Amino acid sequence: MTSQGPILQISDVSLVFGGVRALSDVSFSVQPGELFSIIGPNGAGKTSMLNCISGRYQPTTGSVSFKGQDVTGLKPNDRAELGIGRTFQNLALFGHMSVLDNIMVGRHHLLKNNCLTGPLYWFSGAQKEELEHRRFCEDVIDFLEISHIRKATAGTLSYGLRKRVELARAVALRPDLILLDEPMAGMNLEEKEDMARFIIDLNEEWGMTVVMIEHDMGVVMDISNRVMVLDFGRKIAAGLPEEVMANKHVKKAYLGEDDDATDEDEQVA
Amino acid sequence: DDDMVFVGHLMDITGATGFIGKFYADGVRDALMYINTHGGIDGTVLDSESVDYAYKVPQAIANYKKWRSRNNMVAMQAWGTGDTEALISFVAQDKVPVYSASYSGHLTDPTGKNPKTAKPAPYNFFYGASYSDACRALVQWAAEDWKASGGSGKPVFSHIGDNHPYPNAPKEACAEYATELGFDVTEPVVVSMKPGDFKAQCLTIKEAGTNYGYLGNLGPSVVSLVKSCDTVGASPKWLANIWAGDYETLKTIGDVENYVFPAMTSFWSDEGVPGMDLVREISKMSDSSGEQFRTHHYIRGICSAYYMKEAMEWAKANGGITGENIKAGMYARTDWVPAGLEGVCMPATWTAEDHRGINTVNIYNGSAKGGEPTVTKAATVTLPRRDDWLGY
Amino acid sequence: MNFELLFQLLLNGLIVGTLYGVVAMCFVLIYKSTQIVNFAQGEFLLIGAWVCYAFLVEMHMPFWLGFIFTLLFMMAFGIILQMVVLRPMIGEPIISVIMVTIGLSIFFQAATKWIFGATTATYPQVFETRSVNLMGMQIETAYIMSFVISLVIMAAFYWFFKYSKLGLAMRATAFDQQVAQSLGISVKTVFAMSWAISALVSGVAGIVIGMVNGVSSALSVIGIKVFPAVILGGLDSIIGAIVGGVIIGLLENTAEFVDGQYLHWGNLFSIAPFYVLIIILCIKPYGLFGTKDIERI
Amino acid sequence: MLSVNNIEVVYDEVILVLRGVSLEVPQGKIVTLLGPNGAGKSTTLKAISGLLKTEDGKVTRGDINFMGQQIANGNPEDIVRSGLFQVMEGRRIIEDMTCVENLRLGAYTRKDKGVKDDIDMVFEYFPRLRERTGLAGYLSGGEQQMLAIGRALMARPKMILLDEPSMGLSPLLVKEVFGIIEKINREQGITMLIVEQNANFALKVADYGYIMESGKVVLDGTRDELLNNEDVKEFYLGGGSEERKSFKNIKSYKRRKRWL
Amino acid sequence: MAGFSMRPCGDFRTTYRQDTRIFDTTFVRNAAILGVIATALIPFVLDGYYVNLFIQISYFAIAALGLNILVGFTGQISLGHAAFFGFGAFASAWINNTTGIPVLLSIPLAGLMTAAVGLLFGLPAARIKGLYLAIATLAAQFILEDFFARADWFTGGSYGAAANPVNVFGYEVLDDFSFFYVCLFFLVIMYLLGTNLMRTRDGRAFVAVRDHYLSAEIMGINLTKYRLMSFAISSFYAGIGGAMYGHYLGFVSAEGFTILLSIQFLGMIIIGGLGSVKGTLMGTIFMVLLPEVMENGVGLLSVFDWANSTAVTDGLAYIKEMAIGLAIILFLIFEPDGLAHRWQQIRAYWKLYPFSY
Ligand SMILES: Nc1ncnc2c1ncn2[C@@H]1O[C@H](COP(=O)(O)OP(=O)(O)OP(=O)(O)O)[C@@H](O)[C@H]1O
Ligand SMILES: Nc1ncnc2c1ncn2[C@@H]1O[C@H](COP(=O)(O)OP(=O)(O)OP(=O)(O)O)[C@@H](O)[C@H]1O
Ligand SMILES: CC(C)C[C@H](N)C(=O)O
Ligand SMILES: [Mg+2]
Ligand SMILES: [Mg+2]
Repeated sequence: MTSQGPILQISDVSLVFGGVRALSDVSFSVQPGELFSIIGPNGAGKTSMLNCISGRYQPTTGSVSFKGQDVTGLKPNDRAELGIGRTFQNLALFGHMSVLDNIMVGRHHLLKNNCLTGPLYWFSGAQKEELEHRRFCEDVIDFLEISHIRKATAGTLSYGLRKRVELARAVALRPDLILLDEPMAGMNLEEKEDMARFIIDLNEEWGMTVVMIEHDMGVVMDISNRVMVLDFGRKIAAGLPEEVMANKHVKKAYLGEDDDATDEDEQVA
Repeated sequence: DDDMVFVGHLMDITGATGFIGKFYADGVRDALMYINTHGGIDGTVLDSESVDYAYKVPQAIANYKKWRSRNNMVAMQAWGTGDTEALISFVAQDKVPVYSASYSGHLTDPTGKNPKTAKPAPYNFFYGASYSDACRALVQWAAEDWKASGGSGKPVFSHIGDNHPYPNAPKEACAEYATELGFDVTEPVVVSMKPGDFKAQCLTIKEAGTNYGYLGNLGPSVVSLVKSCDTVGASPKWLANIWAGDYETLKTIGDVENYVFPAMTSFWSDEGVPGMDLVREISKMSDSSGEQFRTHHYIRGICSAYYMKEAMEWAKANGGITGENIKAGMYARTDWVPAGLEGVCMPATWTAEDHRGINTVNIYNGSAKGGEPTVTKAATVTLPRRDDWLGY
Repeated sequence: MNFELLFQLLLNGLIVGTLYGVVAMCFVLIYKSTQIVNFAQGEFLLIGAWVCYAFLVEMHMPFWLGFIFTLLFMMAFGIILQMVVLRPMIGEPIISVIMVTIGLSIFFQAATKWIFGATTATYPQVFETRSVNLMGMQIETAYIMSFVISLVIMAAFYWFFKYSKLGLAMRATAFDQQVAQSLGISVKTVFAMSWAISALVSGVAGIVIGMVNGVSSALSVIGIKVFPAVILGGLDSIIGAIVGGVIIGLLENTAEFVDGQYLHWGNLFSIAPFYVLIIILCIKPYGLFGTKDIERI
Repeated sequence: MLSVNNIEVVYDEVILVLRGVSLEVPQGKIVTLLGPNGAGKSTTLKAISGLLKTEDGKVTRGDINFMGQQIANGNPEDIVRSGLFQVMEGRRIIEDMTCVENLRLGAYTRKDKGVKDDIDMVFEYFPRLRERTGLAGYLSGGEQQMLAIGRALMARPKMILLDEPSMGLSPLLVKEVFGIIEKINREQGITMLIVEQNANFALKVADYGYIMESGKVVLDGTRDELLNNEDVKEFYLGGGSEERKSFKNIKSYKRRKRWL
Repeated sequence: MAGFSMRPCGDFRTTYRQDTRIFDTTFVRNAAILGVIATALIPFVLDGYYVNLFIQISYFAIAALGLNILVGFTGQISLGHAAFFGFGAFASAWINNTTGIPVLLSIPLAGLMTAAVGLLFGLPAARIKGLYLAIATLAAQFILEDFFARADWFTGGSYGAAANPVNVFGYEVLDDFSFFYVCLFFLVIMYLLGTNLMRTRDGRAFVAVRDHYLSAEIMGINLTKYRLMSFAISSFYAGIGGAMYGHYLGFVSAEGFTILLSIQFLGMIIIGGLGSVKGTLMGTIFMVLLPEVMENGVGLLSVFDWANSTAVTDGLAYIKEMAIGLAIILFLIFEPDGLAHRWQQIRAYWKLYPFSY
């Protein structure tokens, strides 16, 4: 890994679906250890951007490179192995598995046993390996404070808990870059605070680089190092949170506030 | 009533071959019942159970095992290819003679003399000419018919049937004999066992100029085929296999001529056959009016049961009714007809080396042009017991 | 190469293919509105064929009357079946419902054999002539009838799903029963309607097949036989069903030509559609007209 | 208009989720239901709208009364016809249909002719949707949320249950959506029960609020009562009346409020 | 929050090892071992009929487990399982007949051969999903059936192939009594292997692919690889089951492996419970015993005189068939999630007893 260069480099990425231009020539880079946020109105192309990074979509033009390596043509599973993990805006848990198993799936690429050694559980070392990784998953579970639901079936959980399990699953990958798509959606203030705390910890203690999409400006302002704003697939601003918030275009297209003061009042109410 | 022996009867009434299996099963059932109400096997009561296995092999085996372990079965009446084949080794091991309605040639080779026999079947018997022999008889008749009707050149013969054990049973044997008799044998025409629209195949048959088409399939499929062929104007003389040749089939097809098929018993409507009185009595077991029409399959079922009965009688007189003795009983006589069924069943002979019970086939010509079907006897063919035909 | 034979075979394929198309349409109808693949489809045909037979032969009705009565009967049958068996399954896993249709097929297979007998029966002469000459090829009159009917049905359904409110409701139900319910759609009504319509169309197809091949319980295999047609056209496309049916019909007949004239493998007629099916699916995973799943996260 | 009396809900015959929840929604008012994840808010809404059934859930005790009718364990479609419409959590639009088709479906229970005009009305509210002519499944998360709300408007019900309407919407739209909610309530007199995480907005439009936790209602009161409750302030609205706390400086161990 | 952990109070696990055990309490494990021992005693206490039923259950159950891995765990519906089952039967007979490799070894070898064939027919699964894939497997069913009827060198053509009895250390297992133990051995082994597979990495990957293949891919799971692998493993089980079937009957004929059997396999796993190893066994028992129970039920009527006339017995035969269909329908109406699910509920209920929730 090149320690100096950016961990993620997006160059001139465009994405077209039929008539819709979801992204137009977007470029940006994320430095190792950064907490980078993407904001923008609905349908601006934020999720599409994450999809390009994680490999779900192939950009129509442009390239994505990760840790200095061009990963544009790579399949999502290969990118996961390189160290890109993510959560989803519309929950994508394995609904019929227990929470624990969901998280264990995150360990997939780190496990060695396979369909030949797995069945010979006791004799092939599969058991030992499973238990080792289980230990790590338990750490993640403790960290995200979901130990009370560890055996629950993921599909029966409430929305907020599922979001948390998704985060746990992505963390279990032990990625270098973690992509979070609206992690705070459907949470109340208290839970947002928890979530913010987890993200900061992941970033600072666990050393993961974070790219986050979020609509809660309070959170974005407080915890991110840098913010990029997309609108209609175009990058309209980027920089420190305060700078971006002050940007006229951003205010108009996204925040929809003409006078800050009244809104702040309402927020506190 | 301690003096009882158990005979199992596997029948298919509701399964894939139920439409024809029912006729045969009724014959066997009525015969067994009649035997019991008329003194059993020299006083020994036949305890029998008729089970509909719906043409499913696992069910057949389960029943077989049940009868073996619970009822101490000494002999069995069975039906289809699948179950008969599956049971070959079990019955040989348990020494239970099986009388089935599966007339596959290879079941006639009890010792595996013919190199083509994959597996000797020492405990399998059936009453009737094997499928191969029946087909041979048909082509032998066809060869003469071709001459008689003034045909010139080589007659064209086609095997028409599905690529399944049943239609395939006589495929090669029959084609070989046809070639031997100077037929021009076409590639077999494959037609599904399930009914459908067969005009495509009929066009092929028409194109090939087939004069004699052997129908290897059964009921519904044959009906569809003959009707389809009629539509496109392909009308060879049909040589039907035994299960596809009867009044019922003719009636359903309607509008057909030259529908030739073999039979190994007399017909229900035949006059002056001494054994028919007994058949009519047996028929009353399930139809007290005695009016119901019975197919020749029904009558063949009776023959099958009666050969077993007489072999049991022999066994009883010679050391007790056991599977082994019944088998020996089958070999005890030559050219025999069960008492009371003279003229109905044909004289048959089984030996320890050769289970080809009969080698004579009656050939009938059916027609249903314009209304009621008519069937006329065309010939009686007696085939030589060639060694290379044993088990094949 | 024997062009005349090939031509006749292709013509035959086209005509028989539309019949496959009609049967395929019955599948599509059920699938489009309930996501269920009806394994009892063959038995539906069978029931239609037998009931019409009973009206014509046992009750000596004139054909058109018997035909209409059969359709009414089939509609009632579909609704009652839905009420008794399929309604309790609403909201249950689709695969369980599919298994239920397998249970139904076992049940009706035995029931029809019991009621109508196991042997084959033939319809009385319905049309003036049994077949008409079409470009040198004899075609059963019944096929011509099915050809016309299928076109009408197809047009009607196309409109129905695209524009009618009930059609929309059916599609919504197929997508997600829970959501449909939350919109006030009565899943029961949708189910009842779609089973009734499918049974009705099956009745038409059953009568045609019965007229051509005779009625016997083995006739129900056509239910499985048209699967390739359904898939080829795309599971949820009405037009696809017809196109798929015609393609299968043509394929079968071409296979018969190649096989009968050149290859002599036997059985290519019934097996070729399956090879082609796999190949086409590998190129177009949703058949020719099927809608793609939305793969978005 | 709607009253829920002491209901108990069990999933899958064994999992007890609601343990005696009661609430009251008066005609023409907006009531909000707040609570942490997994408290049973969505379950309460599903119990009211009858959708519980489709998830193997059942109201095992208590009753639910909507405009004088018992609707506990009733059929969802009958409940909708009686004028009670739920916007489900997680958008749940029909992905393989277009926006317009989705909207038309929203009006499924309506018999009048105004459907066309109402579609235009929805497009007025959410102009973005007008341009999206493809299948709804390809819409962005927020666009789908707009569509889901629009679909509810199409039904012109007497009462709407909204499950987290602001989820995934941009700040601008959140404001608009709540504006729309208030407007509809005011103009059309539609009663609302809103489950919401964004307590600030929810309490701004609501007349009355309930707070749920672990399957029970732990606190309820009028808007002003709740806005002035210290605990609510701290845990739902973001700090007392002082400066808003920064998310950055949250201590790893912090006091948690549990009413139970 | 509702009780998520449905373990008896006081049963706390102290190590992860304890937590990953197949049987969640010692009691259950001992009960299972006892169950196997009790089963082993069947031939001594019950007659040949039951022994045969057990043998049927065991080879079907092994094959059905394979199907459940494919359908229940990986979410790819297959309508061609009977063909793979049949392929295993032919393959084992062929290996043993042509090379003389002992049957006990040719059975797993046949499993491997079938796995290879399964892999081949699984190839479309890389692109095709859902019901489209189901129909592609239906094509596999018909293509293989056709192959069986055609490949004389391998299957003996439509006539079929002879299969030798199992031979254990020079002792020919001819009777059911001994074959029973061969079956029990294979059954226990295959189920243990299956259970282990499902609780380790690749098993989880299967379920992940089933539940949400898009996110599974992003979690690092290679979809194509796992879709194919699932076909291979499923066919492996089918092959083993089929091989046992072949050697039990001593004769293999193409007739037995039709779409009807494929559907029956599906019935076993749906009734048992998709995605449940235990359920597979329960479902197989259900499907094998159903016709027998119906048969015996009909048999009971024969004590009445009226039930012995041909007309009535024929009617009963149809009623029996109808009852089989009806039993499946009723079962699914009342237990749409399968036996395994009900079993879970019963256990949950008793653990929480006397508090009903
Ligand atoms: N697979 C696809 N096919 C067609 N259009 C698509 C596809 N994926 C995304 N789009 C379109 O691209 C645009 C951007 O979508 P995207 O999901 O990236 O938005 P977003 O910024 O995440 O919005 P939100 O905040 O609402 O989630 C949308 O208009 C959407 O309709
Ligand atoms: N179908 C189900 N089967 C079993 N348990 C369920 C089911 N649905 C929900 N639950 C459980 O019921 C509890 C309440 O869930 P509910 O969805 O009502 O919470 P919520 O208050 O809406 O939470 P959130 O704010 O996260 O959406 C949760 O513990 C959840 O796990
Ligand atoms: C009609 C047949 C298919 C049954 C016949 N007894 C057989 O050989 O199998
Ligand atoms: Mg998004
Ligand atoms: Mg919720």
